[in-house]
Amino acid sequence: MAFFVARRLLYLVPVLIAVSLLTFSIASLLPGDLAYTILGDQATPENVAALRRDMGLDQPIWWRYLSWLGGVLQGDFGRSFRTGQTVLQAVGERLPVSIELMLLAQLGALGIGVPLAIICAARSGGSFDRFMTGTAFGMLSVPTFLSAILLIYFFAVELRWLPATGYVPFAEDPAANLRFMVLPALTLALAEWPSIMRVLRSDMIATLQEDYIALAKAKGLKASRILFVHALKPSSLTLVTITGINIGRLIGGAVIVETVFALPGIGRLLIGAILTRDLIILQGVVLLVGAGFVIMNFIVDLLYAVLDPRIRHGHA
Amino acid sequence: MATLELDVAEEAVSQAARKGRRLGLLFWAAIGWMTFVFAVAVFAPVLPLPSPTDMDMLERRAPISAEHWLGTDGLGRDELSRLVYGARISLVVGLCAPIIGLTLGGALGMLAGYFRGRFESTVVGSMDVLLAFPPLILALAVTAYLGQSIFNLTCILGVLGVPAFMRVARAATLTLARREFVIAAQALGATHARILLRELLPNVILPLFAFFLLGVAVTIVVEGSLSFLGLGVPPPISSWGSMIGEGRESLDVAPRLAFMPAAAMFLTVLAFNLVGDTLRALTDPRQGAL
Amino acid sequence: MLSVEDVTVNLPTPRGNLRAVDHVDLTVGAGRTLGVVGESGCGKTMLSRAILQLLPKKAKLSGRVMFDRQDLLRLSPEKLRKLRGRSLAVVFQDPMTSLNPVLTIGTQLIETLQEHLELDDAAATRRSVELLAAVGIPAPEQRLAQYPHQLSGGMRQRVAIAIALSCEPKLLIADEPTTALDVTIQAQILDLLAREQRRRHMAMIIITHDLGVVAGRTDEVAVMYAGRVVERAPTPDLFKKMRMPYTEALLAALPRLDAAPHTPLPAISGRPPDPTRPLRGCSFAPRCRYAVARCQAEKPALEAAETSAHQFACFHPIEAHAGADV
Amino acid sequence: QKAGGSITVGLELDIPGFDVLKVGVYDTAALTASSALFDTLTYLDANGKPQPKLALSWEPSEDFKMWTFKLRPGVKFHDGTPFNAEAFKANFDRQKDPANKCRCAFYISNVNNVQAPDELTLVYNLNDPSVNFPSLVSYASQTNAVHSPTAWKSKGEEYNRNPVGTGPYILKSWTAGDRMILEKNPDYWDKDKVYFDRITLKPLPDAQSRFASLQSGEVDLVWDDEYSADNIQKAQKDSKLTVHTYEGSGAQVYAFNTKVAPFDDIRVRQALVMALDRKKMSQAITNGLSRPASNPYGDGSWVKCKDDGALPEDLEKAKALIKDYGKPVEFKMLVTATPRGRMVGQVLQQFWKRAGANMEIEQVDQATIPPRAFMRQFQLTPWRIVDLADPDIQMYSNFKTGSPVALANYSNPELDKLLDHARVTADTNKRIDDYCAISRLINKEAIWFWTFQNTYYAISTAKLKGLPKMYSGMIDVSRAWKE
Amino acid sequence: MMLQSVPSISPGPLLKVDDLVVEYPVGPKIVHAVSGVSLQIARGETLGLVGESGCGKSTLGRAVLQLRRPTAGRVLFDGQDLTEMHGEALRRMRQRVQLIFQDPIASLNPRRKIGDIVAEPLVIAGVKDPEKRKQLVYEMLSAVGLDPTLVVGRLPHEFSGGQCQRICIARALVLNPEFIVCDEPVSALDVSIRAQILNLLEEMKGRFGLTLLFIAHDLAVVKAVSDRVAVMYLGRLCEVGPSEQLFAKPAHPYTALLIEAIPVPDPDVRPTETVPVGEPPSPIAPPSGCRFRTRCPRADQRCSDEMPELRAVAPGQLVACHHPLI
Ligand SMILES: Nc1ncnc2c1ncn2[C@@H]1O[C@H](COP(=O)(O)OP(=O)(O)OP(=O)(O)O)[C@@H](O)[C@H]1O
Ligand SMILES: Nc1ncnc2c1ncn2[C@@H]1O[C@H](COP(=O)(O)OP(=O)(O)OP(=O)(O)O)[C@@H](O)[C@H]1O
Ligand SMILES: [Mg+2]
Ligand SMILES: [Mg+2]
Repeated sequence: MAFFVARRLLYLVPVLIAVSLLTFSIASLLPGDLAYTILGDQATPENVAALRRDMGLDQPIWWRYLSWLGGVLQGDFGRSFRTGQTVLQAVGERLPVSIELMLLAQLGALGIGVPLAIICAARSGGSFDRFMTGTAFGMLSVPTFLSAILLIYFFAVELRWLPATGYVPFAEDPAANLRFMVLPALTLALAEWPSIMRVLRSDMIATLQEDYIALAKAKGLKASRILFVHALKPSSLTLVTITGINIGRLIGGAVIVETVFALPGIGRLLIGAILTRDLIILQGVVLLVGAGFVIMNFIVDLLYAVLDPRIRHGHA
Repeated sequence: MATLELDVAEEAVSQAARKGRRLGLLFWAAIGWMTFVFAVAVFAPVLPLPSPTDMDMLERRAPISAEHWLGTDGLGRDELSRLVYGARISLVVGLCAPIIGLTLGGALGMLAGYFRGRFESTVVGSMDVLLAFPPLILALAVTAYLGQSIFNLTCILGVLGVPAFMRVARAATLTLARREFVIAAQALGATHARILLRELLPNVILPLFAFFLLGVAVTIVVEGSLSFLGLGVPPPISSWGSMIGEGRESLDVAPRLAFMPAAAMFLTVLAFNLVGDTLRALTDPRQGAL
Repeated sequence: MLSVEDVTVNLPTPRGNLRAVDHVDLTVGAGRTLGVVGESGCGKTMLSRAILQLLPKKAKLSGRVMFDRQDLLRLSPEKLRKLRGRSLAVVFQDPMTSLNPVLTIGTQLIETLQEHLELDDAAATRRSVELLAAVGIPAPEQRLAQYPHQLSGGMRQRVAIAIALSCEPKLLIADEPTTALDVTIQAQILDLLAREQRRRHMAMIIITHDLGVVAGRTDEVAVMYAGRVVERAPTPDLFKKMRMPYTEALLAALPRLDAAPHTPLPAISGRPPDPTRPLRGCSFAPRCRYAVARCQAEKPALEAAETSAHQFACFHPIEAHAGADV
Repeated sequence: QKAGGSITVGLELDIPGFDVLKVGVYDTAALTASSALFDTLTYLDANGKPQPKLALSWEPSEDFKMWTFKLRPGVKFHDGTPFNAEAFKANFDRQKDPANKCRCAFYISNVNNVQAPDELTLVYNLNDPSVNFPSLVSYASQTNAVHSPTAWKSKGEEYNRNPVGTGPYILKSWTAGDRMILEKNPDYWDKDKVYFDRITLKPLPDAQSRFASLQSGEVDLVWDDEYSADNIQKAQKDSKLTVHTYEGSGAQVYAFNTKVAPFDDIRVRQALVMALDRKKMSQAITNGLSRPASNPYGDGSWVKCKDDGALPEDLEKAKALIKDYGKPVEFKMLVTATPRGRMVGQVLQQFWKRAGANMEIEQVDQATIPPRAFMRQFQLTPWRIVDLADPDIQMYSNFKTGSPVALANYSNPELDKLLDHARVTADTNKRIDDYCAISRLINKEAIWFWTFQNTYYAISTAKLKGLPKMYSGMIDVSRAWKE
Repeated sequence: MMLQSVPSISPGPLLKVDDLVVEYPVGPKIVHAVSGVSLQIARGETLGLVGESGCGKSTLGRAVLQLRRPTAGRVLFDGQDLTEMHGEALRRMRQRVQLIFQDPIASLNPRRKIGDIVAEPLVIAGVKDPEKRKQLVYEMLSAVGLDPTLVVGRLPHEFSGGQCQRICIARALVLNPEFIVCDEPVSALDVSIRAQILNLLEEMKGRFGLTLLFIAHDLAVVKAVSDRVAVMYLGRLCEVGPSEQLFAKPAHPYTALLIEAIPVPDPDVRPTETVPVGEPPSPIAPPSGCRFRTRCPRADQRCSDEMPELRAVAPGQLVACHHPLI
């Protein structure tokens, strides 16, 4: 196990370097010169040149990358030129929001998708199955920017059950925090459960045809135990994979949902950094989010091993 | 061996009979809808439709009328015409981007799953990089740098889909490459290329195809989201996704502007999947064997 | 104990209706062993699943399966569930796939015990260890925490048998319990089953195509062909006085240890009819060397031979001793 | 009037910070915060007249090139630092210092220096006469808000997000991207006129959900603009909501790059301007809420022209001009990648298509427009003339030859002369003449064109009272109350 | 070694395996699947290879064909060392040696038509002319008893196990190879299909003068087809000898055990309950010395200290045992 973890950690390094290199080069290629952005109306050629020199923008890109990387290795991710916040501060403030949103959204998506998938698989081809297939694709066709506003109109404006926008940190008031998070998480969950449902359903159908399920029935076990204990676990590898990818993506923020619900998450930080060409923030966030993704991948691999002892014991 | 011949002949007949019977009403409805959408999209320029970009600025969000069958949108353009022209974009993007993912990701995944070793690590690693990299930045960088066009958009969405297709293809190849028929081909002295193309591809394509169908739906929606963020198709071209985005602005006044393109998308995506599922069932040997 | 009366299994398939089991009647008494033999695909497994009510969802089953004076077909699902595993146990064809790969041996054993016998954890664990020891698995305590893939094929098959025996069933159906195993392990497993049967007076159905196993381990044999039972007899009678040409052909096709190498085997030519398009006449007729016009046109019914225990379905039965010189 | 309670304000943007050296310019969101955190020398009353705030009185010199302010005694910053002329001068010098390269320096280019002859006297020395100077310093912008010098020195990098002023509210807490909580300053010099105990400012970037938040009662006031015309009109009909409007000066404008084809030809530029039907356009994008503009000053400005030289709306003429030009007219226009940016772009495109010109929309994010404009990498770009009390600063920089913001790349000695003259003239009427001449010249040359005048909107619950006029679009809730 | 004493039908062995070792890495551990096996097969001869499940029979067969590269040892085919061959040379050599897989259905690509599958070796061998290919494929399919016109256009799943096996054989034979490894071609099939296939192989042997390595764990089957039989246990050869002789007088205790455990298809011969012989040891940590010693009734200290070498005990019969039965 230690071997496994160590190898994974080693793997993290090249991936993160590649991610940061990619970000750095892409960000440097983005049109819109930072010096012009900062100087604005003051952007005379001399001022621009002077500022570029001060900020080191006149250095070759590889040099800038290396000096940035050097800072990162010493734990200094840099500061935003705009807000003066350090990257760690900025990410530290927003990461809990994104993580909470991601967790709740996944819980919601799994909470809707998994039971439905199990029921559909148990009655595949039946009318319920067909109906849910239709519903799933219906849901898939509603973009989050639309479902978000519909949910707001319905639950916040009409029913007044839940707040429309905003956020309260969990530490401050857990109940209020949850009230604020319900709608955004639901929006994401609604967009995600269809694929979870489809994937798990088809894996479950395959599993339910296995001999060991027939044996479980022959043993006289209850249907619920057969479905949830005997069938779900061996069917969930793909599910775990896509959930892992989704989670990885959501750590990087859900820009649209965060914007519509005004959540101070990583997504808005990231898009804000892109729009203002705040490269230091952009770089730092991408690196940290990338690390998050790789760690998520790592957890997914561990989960594989938990779910399937054959993987755990090294049988291919 | 007389009986054998008899059996075989009989089976051939039953097979033909089977195809006709299996496809239900739903399948034909789905085929009908798909044909309709495709035809309308292809022949849009010759259909008697008003221009999708001509505005009647004083007639915004006009209700359904003889002149505008589905009313007008927020800028007074004919909604029906925009839906029809939007179908062209959504179909092109929704089909081409997953095709890019399918071919690129499929090829990489197959090669990685077949050759294993360092090549596999490299492919998986670079896909992880792509996944770990925020897609929005890629989209922004490409549109900002190469300009906004349907081609670029399709490429971005295609590239973003590559890792997922790669995973699916690799997973399938990994199990298939151990199967006896692949070893049998090796035993016959087949080259790697031949094994990949003749033995593995026909088998890997199935799960990939299933994934592709889901990908079509996701891509059409993601295109909408990118349009919403200003990274989608350049205006005044319409796509279903961008129309939903525009319709969102008048949700209060004319909700149909958001819901009609969503419904078109839903029906199309559903039709694709129904047809895909049915075709898959028909060509799946295991189902046929029962 | 068990009587199968006029059981028919129809499977709707894309190619048409597939009659996997065709009007089968069987009985097994307590303490007795019935062997079922027949060509691959003739419906042996389907028959066993029909008895257990474990057919594929779309399958249509008719007839009566009387077990302990209850008709299993008409039992409520809940009652059936209580019966399965408790009084009616099964060992499936393939030991490699019939254990859940992601659950430990212990879990799979204990859950059955707890489901039916309402034992507490400690008691169930104790009983599981006993069971594993009884089927001859060394170090049973450690095995409980292991997963199926950590055991060899023979051990897996024995675990499956342990599960089947765990609640001391009245009837055990073993579907090709040893096909995948080599002869030494096969012998061990069959010995084990025989011991258990003797100890508890359990009824047993062994499905196999190894006629050696049938000869040594069963009291009675049913020969199936294309979904039908074509001959039923006490084991010695079948080998000595078979009446059905198919049985004869089956026995003749067996390679003999005492024959010289390179002796050609009298194989049955052709193959069984497509189960989706049953023949009008005897289903073996196209391959039968005795077949006449009547065989093509009319289906022979199962008739008693000299004793009521020996039945066969053929218009031209082989006269006693015709092919039996084993 | 009820003291106490709190207000939650939904703003469009996330405030980056308050340190002028960092943020350069305060946006609409920052202005709402800064009007509560900071004080300015003066404020404008309901009639637009400057009234004392930190300054008790003021006096111009003869030539309006020197203004002397007497400061309010006994005022302290939130951190206890006393407010005095020295502190004010420190603020000014910090912005003016060339070493700091502050973007804000642009807005004080007319001020040569500030002197603090004594504790409570402040002297502004201007380069050019300014008659309206006390009005210009009323607006709580980056240049006028007074920060505590000790705070910015001691906090360094952190000052940006920990601003300290003399204003009626003190920054209590601020979560980036989320809430900024301001609490009433108990030591405020004018605390009797400050009612809310607490102000919460939230960035709500999405217009639809921002309005929904107001409807659902989570916020009491939201920033808005005419592009959410549906919401504004809905609110106008809703007795539970009040729509606050201010018709400001300035306009939404567009600049042609006259150095590149096809805009190097005046016929093309004129044709495009004449092809516009602003009324229809207003109808199409804002349900008619937008007020057409024919000059850069607007109804809210004191510059009122009998003849601003606006080109007539004449599609036929436009077609003729384009035909006359001979070559096909094809160009790209920069458009912000927002729903409203796309909407305006498409409408303009439609007008020009009718005139026979082919415009392609180039969507870029907001941050790309200024650098591209300054580098002149565009053919046609949107711009804005913001609402300032005096047109000089913007007109001069927008049209004077050689200014970085003279986006049209257009040089005309006569225009330069007029701009210079208007700048140094003290007499308002003469200046009006100059500005009208400038307007006529620009309109005739069609180097820039204007579509709509600036109108500012805020929507609040009907209970909210005492909201001052939104001069320059600034929503100041620091002296409002709820009934 | 003592190979000179093995009788061969034609001068010079066609295949000579020298001290072959094959290992599979499993995680950090190593499975010793084949450990030092030497044997040779003469032209036109059939060597039967038996042994319990998992003892390395398939691995040996595959290593001979270089489908699994051996860890050590040499495989001389017609004088050429296959282990030294790579790339193009190996591909060309593969046209002369073929493999019939253990599981016929799995070894056919479920998505390719039978015609393409059988023509595949021809395409690979560079037979460009489609007409020629078609002709060869048709001939071969007829030779294995399938009607080419009805078969070529269909997919494998439309065929029964026996038919698939024949298709595999057709594929293996279409290039007229000199040597075929048949890996348990019949163990999963029922008696009648088994007989068909065994007959077919015999017939092919007569027609084409094939040399066969015939792997199985059914001893009766092995005896029916082989000239000589080799017995494997846990990766090592324990006995080699002419089949009649070996079955009549096994020299190795394991061979004896195997033969004893064969169920006899005769109801009069009731199986004796054998003493439990214990679990086969794991190939990951094989016992020292003689690998069979853990289950051998005759084992003593020497067996665990010293690895027995193959030595002749009778003409043509070699055994690796310190205490042979003869
Ligand atoms: N799920 C199913 N759907 C449709 N047909 C099936 C299904 N399972 C089995 N069959 C068919 O039913 C028939 C009987 O199958 P069954 O499994 O009972 O044969 P068997 O006698 O057990 O064969 P074997 O010896 O190979 O195990 C076969 O023709 C088979 O193809
Ligand atoms: N790819 C592999 N990776 C790891 N171990 C393997 C692999 N293939 C086979 N083995 C192991 O090698 C040993 C020999 O396997 P092999 O398949 O050669 O046995 P066999 O004699 O053919 O058995 P069977 O009669 O069941 O076919 C077994 O212990 C098996 O578990
Ligand atoms: Mg079976
Ligand atoms: Mg094998």
